[in-house]
Amino acid sequence: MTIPATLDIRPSSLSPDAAALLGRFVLIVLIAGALTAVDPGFASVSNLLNMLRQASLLFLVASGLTLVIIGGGLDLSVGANLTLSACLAAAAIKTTGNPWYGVAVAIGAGTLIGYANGLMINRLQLPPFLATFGMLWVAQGIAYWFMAGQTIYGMPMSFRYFGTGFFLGVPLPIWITLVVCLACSILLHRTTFGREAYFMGANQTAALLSGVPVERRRLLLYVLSGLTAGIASLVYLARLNAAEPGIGEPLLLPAIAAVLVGGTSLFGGNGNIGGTALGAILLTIIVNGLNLLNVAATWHPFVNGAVVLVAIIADLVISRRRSGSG
Amino acid sequence: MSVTIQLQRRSGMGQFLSAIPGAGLLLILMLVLFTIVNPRFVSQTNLMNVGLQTSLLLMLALPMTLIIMTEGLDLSAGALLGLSGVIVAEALLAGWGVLAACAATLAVSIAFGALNGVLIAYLSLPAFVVTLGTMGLMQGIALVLTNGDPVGGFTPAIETFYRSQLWFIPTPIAIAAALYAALWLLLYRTRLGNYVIAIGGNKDALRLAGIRANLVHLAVYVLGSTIIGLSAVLLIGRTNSAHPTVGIGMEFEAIAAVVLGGTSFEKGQGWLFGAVLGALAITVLRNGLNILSIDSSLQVVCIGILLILALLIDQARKQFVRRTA
Amino acid sequence: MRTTRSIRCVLAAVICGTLFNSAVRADGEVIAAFTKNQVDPHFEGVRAGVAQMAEKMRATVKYYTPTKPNNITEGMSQLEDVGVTKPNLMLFMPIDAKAQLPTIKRLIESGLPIINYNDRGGDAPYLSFVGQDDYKLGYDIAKTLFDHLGGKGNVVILEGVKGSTTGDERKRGFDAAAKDYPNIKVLASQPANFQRLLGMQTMENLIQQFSTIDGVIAAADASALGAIEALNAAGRKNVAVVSINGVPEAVEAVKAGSLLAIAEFDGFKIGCVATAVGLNAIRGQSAPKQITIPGAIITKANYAPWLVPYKDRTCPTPDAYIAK
Amino acid sequence: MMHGTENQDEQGDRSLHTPKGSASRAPGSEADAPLLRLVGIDKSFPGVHALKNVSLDVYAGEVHVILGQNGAGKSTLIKTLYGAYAADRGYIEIEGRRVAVARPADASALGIAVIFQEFSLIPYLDIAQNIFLGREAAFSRFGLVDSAAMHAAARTILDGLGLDYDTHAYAADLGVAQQQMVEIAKALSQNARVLVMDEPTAAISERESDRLFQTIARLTEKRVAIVYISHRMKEVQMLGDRITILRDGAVVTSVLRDQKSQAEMVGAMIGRPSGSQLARTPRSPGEPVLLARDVNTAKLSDISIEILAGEVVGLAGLVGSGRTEVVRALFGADPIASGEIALFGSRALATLDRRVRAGMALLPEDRKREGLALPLDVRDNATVASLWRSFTSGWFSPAKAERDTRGLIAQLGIAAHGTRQSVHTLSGGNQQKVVLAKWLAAGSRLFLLDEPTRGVDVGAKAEIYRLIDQLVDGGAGVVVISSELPELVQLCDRAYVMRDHRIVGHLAGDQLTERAILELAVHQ
Repeated sequence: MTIPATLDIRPSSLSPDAAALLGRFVLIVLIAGALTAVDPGFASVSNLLNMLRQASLLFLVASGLTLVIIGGGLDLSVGANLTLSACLAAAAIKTTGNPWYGVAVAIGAGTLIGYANGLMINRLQLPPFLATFGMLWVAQGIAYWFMAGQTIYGMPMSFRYFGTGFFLGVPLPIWITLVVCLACSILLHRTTFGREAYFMGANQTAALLSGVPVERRRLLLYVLSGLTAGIASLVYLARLNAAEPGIGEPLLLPAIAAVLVGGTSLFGGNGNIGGTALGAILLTIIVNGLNLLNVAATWHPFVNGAVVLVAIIADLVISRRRSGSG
Repeated sequence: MSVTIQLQRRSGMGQFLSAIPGAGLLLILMLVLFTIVNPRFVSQTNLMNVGLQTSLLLMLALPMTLIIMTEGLDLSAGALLGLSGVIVAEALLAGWGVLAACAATLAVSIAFGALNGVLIAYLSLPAFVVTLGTMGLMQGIALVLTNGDPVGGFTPAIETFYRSQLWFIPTPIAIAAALYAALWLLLYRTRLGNYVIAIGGNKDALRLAGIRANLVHLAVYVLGSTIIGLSAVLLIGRTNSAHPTVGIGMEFEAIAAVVLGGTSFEKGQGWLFGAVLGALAITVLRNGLNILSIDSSLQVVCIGILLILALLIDQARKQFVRRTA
Repeated sequence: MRTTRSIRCVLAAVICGTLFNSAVRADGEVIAAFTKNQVDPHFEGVRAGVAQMAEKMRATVKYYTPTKPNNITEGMSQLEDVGVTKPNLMLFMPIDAKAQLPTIKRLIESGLPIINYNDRGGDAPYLSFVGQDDYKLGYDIAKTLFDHLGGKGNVVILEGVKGSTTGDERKRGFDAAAKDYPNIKVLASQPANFQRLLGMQTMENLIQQFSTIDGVIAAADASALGAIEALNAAGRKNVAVVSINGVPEAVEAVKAGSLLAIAEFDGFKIGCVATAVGLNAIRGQSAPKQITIPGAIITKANYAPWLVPYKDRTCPTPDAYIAK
Repeated sequence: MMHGTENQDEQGDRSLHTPKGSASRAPGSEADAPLLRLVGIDKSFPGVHALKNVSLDVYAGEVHVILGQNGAGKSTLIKTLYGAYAADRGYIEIEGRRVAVARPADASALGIAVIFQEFSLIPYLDIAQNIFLGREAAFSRFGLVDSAAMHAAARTILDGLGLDYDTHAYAADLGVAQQQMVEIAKALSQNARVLVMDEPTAAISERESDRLFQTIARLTEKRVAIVYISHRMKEVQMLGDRITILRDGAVVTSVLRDQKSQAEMVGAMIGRPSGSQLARTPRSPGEPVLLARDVNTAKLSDISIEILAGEVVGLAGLVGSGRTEVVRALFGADPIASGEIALFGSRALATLDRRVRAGMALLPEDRKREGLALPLDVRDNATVASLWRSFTSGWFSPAKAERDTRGLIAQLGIAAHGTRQSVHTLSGGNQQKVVLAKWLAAGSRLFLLDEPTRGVDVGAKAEIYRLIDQLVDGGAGVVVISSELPELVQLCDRAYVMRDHRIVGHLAGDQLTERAILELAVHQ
């Protein structure tokens, strides 16, 4: 019997995933601690909840994106998808007066766009980057055309509860985030679909030759990305109380950044949803901290860019050291 | 199996036609349609407009072609354009000479190009992520330098330069043409050009041929940044002021132009002239729709559809070629 | 290859259809009306005003708006492109006056009559300027808020787009008013770009930064509405918010009491008057160099007229304002 | 076409019938010092001792053929010579001087050029640019490459090889044979003193081969030393001045041509007198599990195969003869143009994933690229094909997966320290076992094993053999592709032999010998 090329001498050590999550969590706690030292108001429950609520919006857009990226794809259309879904849902709510129609429309539209992405990539064999990039323009354009320069505003209170309401003292968007996060986590780790998604992302050819129905799984991943964009659009709509055709576009790059800062690699096959949640919180807490330290808003893009770079370089160094030792 | 196979020739009319990417076909189609509907479309003024608008997009799309040919991407191009404009403007306002201002921009562009290049070429990090990060850095610096305000009131020489003409050709068009010629020479007539294509095609083979592939890879990013940084002079000439956020989104337009032109994200398959076709297609589409007074919202949809259509045509063309080969 | 051919056919059909749909109907003069984006309902008001007056005066309108909100390069391209189509009249509002001025000058030199409306477009031989006094709007609305606060308290300012005349002039008005009230403390002044989402996010950040905020001055309704959402979410109900514009949504907020007051910056009226002045001018009447439409302060006491949808309002004529 | 066909045939014939040049080619006159010497080269990889004290003398103007089965160490030897690998022990001498070859650039500088089997062409550079990649300086004027001169030089080289390819054609547009010829042209253009060719004729047609042989003759006249690797006995006999036979990483013998007969050489490659057999217990197969009739694909012609339950069927043939393509077509990975495949008695299901669920399994030749997700762990890799089966509800239970994986690790003796070890840290043999584990878990009944023991050490090899026996005893049908003939002969009940993308023979029982396979497989 041969000896394996590597013998991990720390059998009880953390799995790489868990270590990455823990690292990010510790970083968040450190930043939070430092900010509390600067301003005790930071640690107040209301501020923490407020911050989590902000992070939750970012997370919701990034969640489906995380699934797609783990499966070896990319979805640039999430922002535009969110815009269009929100606009259509707002129109549905305004015309029917029934929030549930809005929910149905947003989720339907979001899912449909995701489905179209999946079809383009499967059937027409367009690279994901380009197919979803094209979809970005199309969805954004339809949203402009549909809204015709107007804003749809004044959602019924029953609907606004999604964005502004509290349940057990915690804002509803945070609950929704928890549910989505849990659902994605279960999907990734407790269903066969999730395991196949990781495998596809890590090696698509091997997945295909292992009997994974790659095209069907991929379609589902894009549909899920569309679905979470639809859900996010509802929370945005409820939170903002109005639909404008400009709301989603600025969210795309921050969402991608949240996924990357969360430790999911663009190459696919690794990462997890918890990382994305921590990534969203990390990006939010840093902005929050900058405000607290009275740093001008003009610094935000710089700091966000630096965080992305530091995160990927740190992951690289850690993974090199890991494989270097092995 | 026959011993000699009729090889595809890169020259010759037949090959030329079959090498026209989807963008080329769509471009011809648009030209014909727009001309029929509104003959003013081909008026000298309008062609000049199209030329000027295309030339600016090309300043980004041409270096982007080289970068995409190395299986890379530069999301930070637009942000660098904004930042460079700000630096030129601020330097001029601070009393620097035009050349000194350009030198300052050059230094910053090279530094950021080198940062992108080192992370991508030497550390093998994905270009998408790296340039997403540096995009934030550049945007941030531009905003901090200007406090978010547009910077104006610098020497009118810059605008005069933008509006000037060489013989009968507006300077920006001449510059874009010169850039095209220079990059064409670089890509198709120098060693470095071969190596650029080789990086995307088979970086290991390039290494086996004894070339410092990483250095070439780095050089592509530095070259791209340099061009983008200098083209900021044209942009602030056009707007007579420097806006820190002006370039945001232009990188995507440039990527769209390159992809429309038939350059692929894989294997170093690319075509410099394709970027010209792609940039023209986008500009002509926007210009034509403006001239026909088509609603802005439909313009956005049209760009998306144009992109997907061009990709589909290319796909079909490739399959056709493969079948006949 | 069949795929390719069918794709081309579909494309041709799509483009032909679109073109046919919008083929120029030669009916009276053609007006090219520019607005800055498709997002802010204020510009929908402008377009509605232009449309109503143009219809009344039997002219055709083409609208031009950048696909990306307030995008300066796109705005410049559209200006150049429209110059080629030689409309009979252009209604122009700059995205950035400094940037677009040279192009505008060349268009005017080429014989195109241009009315400048909404934002001041710099020093060019326009037929006329139709707009409002942004400085005064800013000053008046800030004063309204400060009076409401009893002359003292902490306020924050949500500015407009930096570099735009409307934004900068309003800001100047706010600052001038603040100077007149020594006990008013301006805690912060940050750009919200006339946008709702940015208004909300900026406000959320300001809320964390400052424990007591008594008043908010927003340079536009959209930012104010975003700020109100942020304040509500943070449970800060007793903050007085004022803004400028008067789009229906904001007027409803005034009615509901969540918005204290709005300085009327009425896109509808501006659109109507600009169109009328312009058409009259190219039909041979002389045009006044400048028409400044006064802006009312919209409060709970007088909001009703601004709740009427644009299409049901009646265009004012320029005479109503020239007499002044 | 540039040349008349008849004329070419004539030339081809001549080159075949009179392969040897004048007396000046009388090689290795022992008075000469060897041009290139490899002395005591030793190289190990984790788990594999690839080269054992290999010494080799190559004289100017001779063709030195290296013969050996797959896995004998030929490729490793070449890579060491070219500086792609560093030898653990031993050194290289050129003209009696000891030289350091640490990088490919060093080898080039010393005049050593290699034509690798894996192509190193750049897809979107044209033929001329590919030929002179890295050496454009010769055509540079004022920093610009004189394209015309470069194409003219490329033209000359191609003409020398009798190729009328357009030097402006992209490498991406070339067929495999054409790419191979360009690789050859590229190596020739370097004016190398030592030219190494790794199976240069594996992918090219006979006429192109003849051109190549003529070129080789011309080169040897110019005192260039050729190191030539091939399986084709005819070429070996015709070209080789000196023949070195490698087996299991060591030199078995080094002889001059005519000193050994073809049979003796085959015997030396195999390692025992040709025809000897290991004991094979006859099996009693059952029902057909797979039946392919007249299957044609883009790369295969008229493949008809029958596999019964409880038997091992070999698929023999040279590399490139279409073996891998057959199993891919049977598995559903490549589309079929015509023909019929029946699986377990009914028409084969259309898609690959359905065939997998029906019980088909593929162990691909390139396990790293096609068999495993290297960054993922043993558990993920071992369970991926059986998720549908172990977790029919769609819910995944890590605990059950853990149990299953532990069972598989124990059953197959996979040397991993746990189920969560990522597979890229495993040795080749253990990686291969993980791929097998994947299919065992899926309960497959028909195994297509493409080179199951390639890059696997001796211990793991034996275990894989044992496992194949177990599978067959359990009633599974097994197809084995192997380039190692003893392995095929030992494992298989019968074998199909392939040549030129079609099946040229079927051997069973006593007929199934290494010699019989070789005779069918090599070009006659």
